[in-house]
Amino acid sequence: MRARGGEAVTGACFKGHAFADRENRVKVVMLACASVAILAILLIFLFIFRESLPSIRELGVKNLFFSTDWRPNVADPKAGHYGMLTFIWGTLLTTFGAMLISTPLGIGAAVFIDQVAPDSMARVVRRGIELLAGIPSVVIGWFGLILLVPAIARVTGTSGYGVAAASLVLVVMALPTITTLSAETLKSLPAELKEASVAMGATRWQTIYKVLLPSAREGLLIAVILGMGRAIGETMAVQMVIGNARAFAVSPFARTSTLTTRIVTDTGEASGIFRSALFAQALVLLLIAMVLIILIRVISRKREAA
Amino acid sequence: MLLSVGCGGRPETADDSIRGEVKVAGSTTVLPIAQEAAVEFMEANKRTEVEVQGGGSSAGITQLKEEVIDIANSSRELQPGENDGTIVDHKIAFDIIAIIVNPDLKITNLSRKQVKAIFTGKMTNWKEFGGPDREIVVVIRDQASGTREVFDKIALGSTSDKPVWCVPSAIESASNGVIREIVGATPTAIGYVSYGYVNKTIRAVELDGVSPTIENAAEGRYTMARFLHMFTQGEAEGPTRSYIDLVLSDEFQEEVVGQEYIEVKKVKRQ
Amino acid sequence: MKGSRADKAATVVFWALGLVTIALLAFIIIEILARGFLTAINPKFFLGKPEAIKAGGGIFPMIISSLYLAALTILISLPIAIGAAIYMAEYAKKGRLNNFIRFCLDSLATLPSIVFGLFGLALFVIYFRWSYCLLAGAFTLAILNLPILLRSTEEAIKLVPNTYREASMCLGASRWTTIRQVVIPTALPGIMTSTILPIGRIMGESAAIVYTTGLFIRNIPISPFDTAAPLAGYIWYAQSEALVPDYRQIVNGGAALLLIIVFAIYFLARWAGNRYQQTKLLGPKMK
Amino acid sequence: MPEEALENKMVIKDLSMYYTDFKAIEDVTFDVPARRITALIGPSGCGKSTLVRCLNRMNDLIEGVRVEGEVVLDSENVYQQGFDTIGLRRRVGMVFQRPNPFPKSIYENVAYGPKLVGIKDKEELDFIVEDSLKKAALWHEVKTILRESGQNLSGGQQQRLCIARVIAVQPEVILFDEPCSAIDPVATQLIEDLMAELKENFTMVIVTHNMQQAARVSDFTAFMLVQEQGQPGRLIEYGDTNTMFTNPSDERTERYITGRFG
Repeated sequence: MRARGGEAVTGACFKGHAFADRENRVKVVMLACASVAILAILLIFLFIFRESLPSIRELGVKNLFFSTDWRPNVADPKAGHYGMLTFIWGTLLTTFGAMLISTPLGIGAAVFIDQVAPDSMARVVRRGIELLAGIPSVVIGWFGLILLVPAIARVTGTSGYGVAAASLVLVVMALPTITTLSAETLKSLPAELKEASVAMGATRWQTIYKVLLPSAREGLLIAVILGMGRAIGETMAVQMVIGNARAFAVSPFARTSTLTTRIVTDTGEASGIFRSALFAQALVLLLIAMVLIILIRVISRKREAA
Repeated sequence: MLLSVGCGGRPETADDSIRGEVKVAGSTTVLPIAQEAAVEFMEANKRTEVEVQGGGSSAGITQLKEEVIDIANSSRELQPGENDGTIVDHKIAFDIIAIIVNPDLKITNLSRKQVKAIFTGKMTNWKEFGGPDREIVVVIRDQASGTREVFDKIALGSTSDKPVWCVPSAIESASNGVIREIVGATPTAIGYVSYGYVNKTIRAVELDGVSPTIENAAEGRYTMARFLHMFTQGEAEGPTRSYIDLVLSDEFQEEVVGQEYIEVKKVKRQ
Repeated sequence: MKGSRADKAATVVFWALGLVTIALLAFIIIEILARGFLTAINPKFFLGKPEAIKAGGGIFPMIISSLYLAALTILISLPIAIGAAIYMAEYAKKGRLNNFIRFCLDSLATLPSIVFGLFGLALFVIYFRWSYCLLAGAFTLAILNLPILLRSTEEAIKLVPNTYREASMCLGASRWTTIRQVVIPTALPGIMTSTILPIGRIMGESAAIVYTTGLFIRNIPISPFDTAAPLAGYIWYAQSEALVPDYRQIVNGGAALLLIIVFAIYFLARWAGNRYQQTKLLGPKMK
Repeated sequence: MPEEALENKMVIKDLSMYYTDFKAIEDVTFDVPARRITALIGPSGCGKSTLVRCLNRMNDLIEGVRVEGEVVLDSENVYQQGFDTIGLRRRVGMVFQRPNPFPKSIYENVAYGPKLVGIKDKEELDFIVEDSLKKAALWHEVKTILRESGQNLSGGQQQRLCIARVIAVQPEVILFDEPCSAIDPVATQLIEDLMAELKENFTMVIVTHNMQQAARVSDFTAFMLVQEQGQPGRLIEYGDTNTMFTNPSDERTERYITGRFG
């Protein structure tokens, strides 16, 4: 027995270098898999930028990004005008409208889940929020189109399509993100925090308002920013209810477009510089997303430091 | 990427001699005709596959030039920039563009001037036409639409040098069907569709007292009308040729095209 | 007492906010199912061939497209996700590279799906000349889903008790042997479970696929290079083009069916997750 | 046990270990005699588990760990450049605090190690599995359920399975890291008996916080202690177990084994 064991050991020793070699090869393969994420982001940047370059070069930054003059020409793309400011504004406006509702609603629901609701009820709401997050955007868009738009039309006497309908649809998209992340943040707060406050004679509301929400500030902010990211990026649901006009929206019931809806509506028929201008809109979306990501990184670093 | 691998057979030859794939895309106005023809064609020629998609006239022409498809359906003429001399035009029908409003609006006739004022946003309230005190909701087609181009040209006086644009708040729709839907569902809406899409959910209004009918258009009284086209890259060959021949056949023109459009040969003006 | 009155009011408000979310969900589900459920479960509809312009079309090729697309996407992204997750969980050391990979993953997770769609159009459809096809959509969605899949796979791997790794190493196994023989088999049920949820997301995705897979087909796609029309994309197409007279019914039915599919996948994932948790995560059973 | 001259299987010389900047153990020196049981005792946190993991370089797996000094196995320093750690761990096996059978069958658990060195022959594997389980005093309990999951066994059985798993690779040294802390007294008794039997073939090191256990099973004992919070663990006393428990030379050892702290 001993001899065999000895043999085995020498075998293993002999194979030591082969092992090390294989180990390194495997590690390189795994690293390559992980690097797909880097590669993907670089490729996305590269291709979106490459495709938008002709329009930037041809039209100039001012006419492309800071003009509201959107008069594309499908047959002769060079003859068109491709200012996207109207749609950047549309994106900001619809997102702002959505955040106005979904922020208090989402954080409120998170407080409800974490602090107020009995366990069984909290579970129901949590599952409900997860289901809400799973509803495909075309389904929410269709819901908006057949119910929200006519309702808004009836109440306001407008066509029903427009910023308000888009914002309401976006509330449904952003709400799960904000609620889930806020609830996680609240849950991660140390229990002593609440106990200390209650021990000092604070009521539940005072504890939530004066202790819990302020201590969770950074986490809640991140939740809202990620919710915002969802709202800015949402495409189909908004496209179905916003009215697809090229007017610069000034009223909540104005029909307009967002960056995403313009892209999805026009890409199928655009070519040349027209298509390039749509890629430039995607580039703006990409940059907005990057800004949000960096913002979140800064905030979470601040939170860790604190 | 010409996918048609036909062997140059004519439609009269035996079934099996025509085989291959025909890809068709473009105008949604032409789509019903193209689709119906595809069904008949595939029934007659079992070894063929015709794939018809929408997308709009311009998209079709672009795809044809990129050789992604074999036939581009179009509801407008080729623009000067688009024709490099290799594209062949097959006129397959004549079509009317009807201006439609929601039936709730008590409006039956509009002058050409009024139409222009409404669609360009100079007049924005139905009050000015004796209607309710409500915003006019203008519904138009997307940029790739041939119908839109013809409408802009004839109704608004748009030219390629001096384009006239519809009011910015106009809702852009991807097809005739959607315009009809929105106009039908919105009490204050006005739009335009190909004649084939007119039905009871909306009302087609008269233009300068002339109603949009096949007779009026065929005889030149109703002027907002245009040919519908199938474009091919070079002369059509193989199954593509046979397919277009079927569309142009007297039988098909009479039974299908004649239902909602005007047969090509009946049109007096060019 | 003033404090207690405010407290009571706040409690009422929070209950209201919590219930609003549930009501919203219930409202959407009821409205969508009420309109489309009967159509959705009609075999003529879900097993039928779609019509381009006539009434009475079905959506069978669309369902097949969705399933095919989901399968391809998982096939492409799962090996990469597992490899990357192994790297992140087993090999990666804290440092710049690790940080940068995380940053890229976060960025991928935050980019709007329409940006992925345009990227897929530019790279796969146009640059690679694949034209609109399942594979173009699958690659696009594989990238879109990488962060989620990687995170859940990584979590499943991290749940494997560290003492398993130590025991294996102490028996003379190399790191890779340990991963292959012990870590992956132990984490596999967890990895499989965490793959279910992204399938739901793939089935519901539309913005990323309209310009990669295609929007309308009449025949079932066979090859990965065939044009396809996943259900979610087709629903959007059907309502935005309204070419068929009965498009409302088709969209109602399609939306209801999609909702049912996505929810079924969600509950399947939950069920599998619970089962997995009960059998594996409680660790070795003690008698 | 027949008297024989003591030879040292392992020699630990001036061993220090750091977690990044923190020094966990300092200048530990002692011998591990062949075919004897050496116990490492001390209050929790004194670094005894950390030390035992230095003996087969398990600490290499933790990021930021650095080791100074020598661990000599059969006259070779295991920390020398290019030393084959995989071979080392095969020669110096380990049994852990909590039983950790893989989520595989009992058979596969034991056959895992032999398979790693390429033993594929079914009969040979069968023999090794049976032999190892017998040596671990588990064979009669599991011989009919070899294909069932090792995790379905009781805690004590699982720990013996882990011992069988180690025996199957024919190590020279077996390290026990508090092997009985998670199992009941009856099972503990079984394992202690087992260790006494294994002494014939294996050199063993056992980490334990249970002084009675150290007194019962070990031949030599090393006592470790952290003087003050934040300081590294140091070896206070090393010697023959009997001597140490009856007549410790260091006052701190005496205080510990008489239960005054720890």
